[in-house]
Amino acid sequence: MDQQARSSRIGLEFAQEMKRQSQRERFVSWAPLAVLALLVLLFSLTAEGFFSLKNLQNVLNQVSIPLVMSMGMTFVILMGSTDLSAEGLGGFVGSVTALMVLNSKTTLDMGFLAVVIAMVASVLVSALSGLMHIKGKLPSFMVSYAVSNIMAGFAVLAYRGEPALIRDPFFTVLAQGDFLGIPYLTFIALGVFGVSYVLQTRTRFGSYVMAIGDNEAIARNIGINIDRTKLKVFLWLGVCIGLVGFMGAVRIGRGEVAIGSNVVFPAITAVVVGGTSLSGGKGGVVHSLLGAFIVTVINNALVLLGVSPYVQQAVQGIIIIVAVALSIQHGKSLIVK
Amino acid sequence: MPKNPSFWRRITARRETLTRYLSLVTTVLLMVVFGLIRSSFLGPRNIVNILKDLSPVMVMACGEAFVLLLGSIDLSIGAIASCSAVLLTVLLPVMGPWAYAVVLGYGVLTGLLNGFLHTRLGVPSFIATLSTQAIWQSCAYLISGGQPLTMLPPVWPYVNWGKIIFLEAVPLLFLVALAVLVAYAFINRLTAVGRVVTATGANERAAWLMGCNVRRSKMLAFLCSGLGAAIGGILFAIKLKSGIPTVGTQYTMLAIAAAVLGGVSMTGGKGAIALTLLGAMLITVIQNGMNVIGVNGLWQQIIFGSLLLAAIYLNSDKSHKGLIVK
Amino acid sequence: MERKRLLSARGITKQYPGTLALDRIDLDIYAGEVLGLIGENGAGKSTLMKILIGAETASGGTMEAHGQKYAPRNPIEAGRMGVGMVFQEQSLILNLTVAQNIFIGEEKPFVKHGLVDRARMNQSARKVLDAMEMQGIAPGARVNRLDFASRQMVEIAKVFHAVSSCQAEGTVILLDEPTSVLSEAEIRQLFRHIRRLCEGGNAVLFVSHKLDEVMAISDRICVFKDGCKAAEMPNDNVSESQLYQLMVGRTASGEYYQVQRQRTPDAEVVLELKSLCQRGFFGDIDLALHRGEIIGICGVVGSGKEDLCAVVCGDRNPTDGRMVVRGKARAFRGPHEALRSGILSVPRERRVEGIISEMPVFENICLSNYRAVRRHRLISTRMAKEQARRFVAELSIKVAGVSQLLGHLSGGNAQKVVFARVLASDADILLLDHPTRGVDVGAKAEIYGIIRDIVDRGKSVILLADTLDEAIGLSNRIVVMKDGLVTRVLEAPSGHKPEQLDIVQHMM
Amino acid sequence: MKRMSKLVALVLVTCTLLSCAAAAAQAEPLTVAVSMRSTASEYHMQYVAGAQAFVDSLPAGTAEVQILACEGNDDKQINDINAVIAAKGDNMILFVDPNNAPNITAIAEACEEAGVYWCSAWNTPEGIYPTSYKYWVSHQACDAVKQGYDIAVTLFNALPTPGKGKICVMEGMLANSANTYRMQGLQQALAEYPDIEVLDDQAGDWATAKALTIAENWLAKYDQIDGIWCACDDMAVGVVQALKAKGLNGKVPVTGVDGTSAAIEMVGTGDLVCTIANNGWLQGGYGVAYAYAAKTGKISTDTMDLTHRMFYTNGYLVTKETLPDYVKNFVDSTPVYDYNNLDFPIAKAMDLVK
Repeated sequence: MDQQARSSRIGLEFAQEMKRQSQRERFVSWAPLAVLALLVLLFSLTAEGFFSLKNLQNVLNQVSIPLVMSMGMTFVILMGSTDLSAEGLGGFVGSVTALMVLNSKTTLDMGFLAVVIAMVASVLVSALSGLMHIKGKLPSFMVSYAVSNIMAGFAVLAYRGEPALIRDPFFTVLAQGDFLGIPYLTFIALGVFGVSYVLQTRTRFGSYVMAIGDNEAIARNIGINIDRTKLKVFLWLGVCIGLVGFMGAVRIGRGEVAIGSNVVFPAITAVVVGGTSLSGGKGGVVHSLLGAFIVTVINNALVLLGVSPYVQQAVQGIIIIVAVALSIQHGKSLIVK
Repeated sequence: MPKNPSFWRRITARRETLTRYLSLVTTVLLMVVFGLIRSSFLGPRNIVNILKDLSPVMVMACGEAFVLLLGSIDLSIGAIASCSAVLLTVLLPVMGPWAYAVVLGYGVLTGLLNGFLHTRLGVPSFIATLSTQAIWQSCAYLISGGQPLTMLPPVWPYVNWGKIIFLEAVPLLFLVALAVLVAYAFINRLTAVGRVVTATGANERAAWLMGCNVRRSKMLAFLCSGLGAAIGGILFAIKLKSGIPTVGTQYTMLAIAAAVLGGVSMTGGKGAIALTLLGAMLITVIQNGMNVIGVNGLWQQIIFGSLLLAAIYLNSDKSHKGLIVK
Repeated sequence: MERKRLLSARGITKQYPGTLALDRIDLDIYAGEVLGLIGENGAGKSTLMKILIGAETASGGTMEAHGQKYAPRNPIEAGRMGVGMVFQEQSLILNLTVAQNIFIGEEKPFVKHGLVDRARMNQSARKVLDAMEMQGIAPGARVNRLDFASRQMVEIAKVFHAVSSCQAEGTVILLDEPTSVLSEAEIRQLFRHIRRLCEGGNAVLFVSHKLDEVMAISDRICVFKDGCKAAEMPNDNVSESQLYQLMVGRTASGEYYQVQRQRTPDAEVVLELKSLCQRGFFGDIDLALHRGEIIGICGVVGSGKEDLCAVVCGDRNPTDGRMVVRGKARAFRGPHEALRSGILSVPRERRVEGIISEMPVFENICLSNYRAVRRHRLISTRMAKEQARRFVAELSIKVAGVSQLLGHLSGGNAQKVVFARVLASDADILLLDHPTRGVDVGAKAEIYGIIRDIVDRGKSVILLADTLDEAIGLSNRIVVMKDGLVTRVLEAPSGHKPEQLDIVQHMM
Repeated sequence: MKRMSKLVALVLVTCTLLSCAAAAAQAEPLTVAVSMRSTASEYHMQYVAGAQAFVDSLPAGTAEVQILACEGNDDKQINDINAVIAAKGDNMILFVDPNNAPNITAIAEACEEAGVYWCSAWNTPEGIYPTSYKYWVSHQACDAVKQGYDIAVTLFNALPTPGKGKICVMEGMLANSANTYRMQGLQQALAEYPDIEVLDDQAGDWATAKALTIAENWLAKYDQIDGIWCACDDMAVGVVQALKAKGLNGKVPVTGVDGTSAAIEMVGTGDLVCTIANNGWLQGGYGVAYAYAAKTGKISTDTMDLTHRMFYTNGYLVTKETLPDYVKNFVDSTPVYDYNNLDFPIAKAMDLVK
């Protein structure tokens, strides 16, 4: 019957449409890799010295801090929040770590214990700002901005204008030594990535974060303790910020508040460029790894290309807009904030 | 427990009004405290200071408030303000007063660009404006040749209006900023596109299906934000008599904070542009007051952050239990 | 053989303000059976499901599960008693794997040293899936990589697992319209799973609009009508037409729908759809809407009527065909352009799509048309409030004041505010998508009056009615859709209303 | 009501907090305000130490120092100064290192209006000079152009082949006056040394971490870098750190400016070829001393000569050779000056650009 034929045609089309949609989703989730590959290709052709072992080591070195930061940020963004506290908190951790290890300013020499203390402080502060966001129902963006200010203040107060130089040979080696040409710090960063990957894929916590970001209401129905999961996210963020502060301090060999500046927005950019949606529930740490590399490669190549420092930012901005615009879904009634 | 629903409705309604004016209460209380510690805080000279300091951040904040009402965010306003300040400084000697028009035009353009990237290309506003921020910052460097520019005496006549003070307490700069605030509040309250901005923030799907022109309203919001930032930049330039390519950088976050303290919800759909005045006032009063009473410079950032946190806490809307806050 | 009773309900009643949604329902579900539940929209099926799963509480009656008192307060408690439900909207976390989804919230057994043993979890998931003959689905696959049918299967597996792990002695699974996104082959597969499930001593409550499916799978069939159980019978020798007879609900008097006010449409065609088509949703729709006419579109969920509505109001784009509005071909970039051509919809999901709860009543009313309340091109709050007061009086909306937030109003009053907005909009082609959903009886009658008023003003209406009865009572013409196609067009003049049976046959 | 009580509690806490912080301000000694970029900067804190040293030289209780840090925000610098003026009226003096030269205009106007005697350091826009104002007592600077030139020449001579080689240039923050002038000095030196080739020129924004990243990129890109001209010590720390990772520290000469403790130390180890200590103690101390002298009527802006109103102070070029002397005078002991001798800090008069 004609009617029957037509209606089964529509059924078929429906199936095709659904298939196409999931194909599109699959394509979009690979887009960051394509973007990275494209950038590497482009820069290899244009930037002298970009495609070399030396520069590969260099990129691996430079990616370490953005990578660690974006690992912490990924979980926050997966839940649909944003956190800016690393700006001040990272500086604080770096500053006090430098003051507590063997250094030029104080008589303390606590070695590794200093790192632990600073990390604990970082986790506590992050948990506190997380609690204010979760329990107090305050927007994380604003809370973390205020916390960032406070911690930057404490950082400056700690060393009163004269940053401490790190003298501990262990940390000096940590900052400058390498294994197979890859700096130790990069291994730490990759370790953090590994832990994040395990957290995301191998623990309940990871599944719950995804569930909350996907749909908080469903998550609540399943019986997930939302507040506790969110708090854990901030604890992990605190660990990452602590590491960023510590790594920043040993990299530059001293503890100053500026360690925290310019780590937050690049990390958020990395996470988003990697394909994690700012409204939560989509993406993950592997995406952020790609994102961190994209951001670092752009930075690195622009310097190698000798692009005037005046326009570097602009070029970077344009590349990022294009990359993001390519890798998101479009639709007439799609809601994007 | 009274079961009467209208009773609860009344309570909620009252709480809403209370929340709405809480930043006013906080500001007034803070002013009293500062005034008690040092009476010159409330002297006409310092009132002029506060009003003058308040002006640029208020203009930027009320533009930002438009975007926040949508539930989006505009991170480019600081760079736009910087670029406008530079542009004005460069153009005043060449074009005279027409420079103002060019800078305002530039502000509109920046807003439209943000709106285009967000609504047409579908880039989330956070990333879109973070990127345009980088672009405009670069432009500011390029235009100024990388140097802070000073307005030289020949162009002072064009900018000296910034020094006019009425009744010994009300600077003209503030009146200009207030005019912008009032205009923005009017656009939001009294025009269709403006109302749709709020409606879109509250429930975009519904606004879309109601036949509201959602895209146009989003464009308007970003346009207002860009224009506000440009006016903010003009005010900076006039206040400082210079065009410094980094002058606005730190005001992005302060403007967002001011808008939020004025009661605009970051998830959109709630808040009044006019109350941004209170938010900006609160921030300025904290910063100014700490210097007036002589808080140690090393402690200022800490105290500023703490007071900001407290203010956000007080101003937050906790009326909904199941509220999802991002 | 004495069959084991897994779940029984006695005298379940649900009273909503103004409506009796369920009236003393008795229901027994036995181990090993599929109980089919059919009934029109609004017959009370979903309300009963919600009560069984604990999403809502009954106003009266008692329930027992496995011989114990059963009064779940939420789906989690229901799960512990061996009752699970697959909701119509999928509740899988797309970014997680099949295994993670199946065991979400229940990972404890797999956790070793704080880590989830994925291999073991996948194995267990494999077992769960195998038990349901879902060999084609890999437990390690990310859900967003699966097609919709597989997702539906996973959802069923997840619910089954969750419930059976708590209550090994037979579980009850509620399936609410599980086939709406599935293809025919997938439906057959689903049915095999259901059968296997039941052979293991479980029971399935199967709710669907598609009569043939219910008849194909069920052991017993329960017919609901107007909140009552109209019949309950074993599924042997039942004919479709018999069921239609039973389903067809109370025919309300013509007065209820104010049939006497039904007017003859004018000759002028205001909206014409010419072989309109949206790939995968509907095709070849030809329709002419006249001035002053009400066209009711009938069809089950998934028949394409909602999608047609979305295309006409500009929410979505057609892939083919033309829309001609008052003689001019139009394509809309969005509802705002449709509105400019005079087309406006009253959406189905009122809270999410129809109102802005955080805005006061008067603002909601003027949102679709600010021109009416502008003076010197600026909105006058005074005029807006006046307009609102006018509508509040005219439509007898119960509000504390026009400045009250719309979110605080009851369903019926909120819907009336939506109608006030539509009336204020000056649109003359209205798409009413379930305009009386979630509205009590009194308000319903008033809304019917409003719809008649609208038509009297020379406007035209396309109606997706809540019940068949409503469609028949209100419409001048009835278009029946099935699987994306128009299967029948019936005239429904005030004197000669068509029989519900006629329509149902073409729907299912 | 719960909210209100919370509010009240909060305000009370705030009150105590603020009044504690401001307790010292209750008596009314002369306020010696020092306005600079950041409390996080070692060099800027030297101003404060210098000003404190001056205050200590006065009878106890006469004056107290108030720090105004603008954290790189130009508008805030003006706002802060205005706030203090509003609070203290003319019972204050001011020493300003403007975040950017143009800020001077607004500060000058505010002080002139309020009758506050003040001095400035480093930056002033062309054509805006103390001589046109009554209350702007003096302007001093280390000659930033000369600094840029001096470190450049030292660097060029320290290259493996003196006067010949390929260098990289690490600028400070773009659009910042100090950076612009130091770059001018570098250009002058480059003009005199035609065999020096500039491989690359990047902006490190005065920040250690950013300089580190840029230097790493350079080291990856270029096989041979003979030296790195670096516009400040903080960035030099980053550059040296990058060199260390490649084992090149001490082999590739690096310069710095400011004389931070880190830089002094690195000059000692040979990682840094030179830095210029600006001597913030001298600048801050005498900046305040000039304003105080004018305020107390010891000097008058009507009668002061041009040399006293605009002058260069001596920076201290710290190289391996001069290091022991510098350590003796500035590190092992905080320099104390005779603030009555206002001629002491003047190295030479500034040339006015007409």
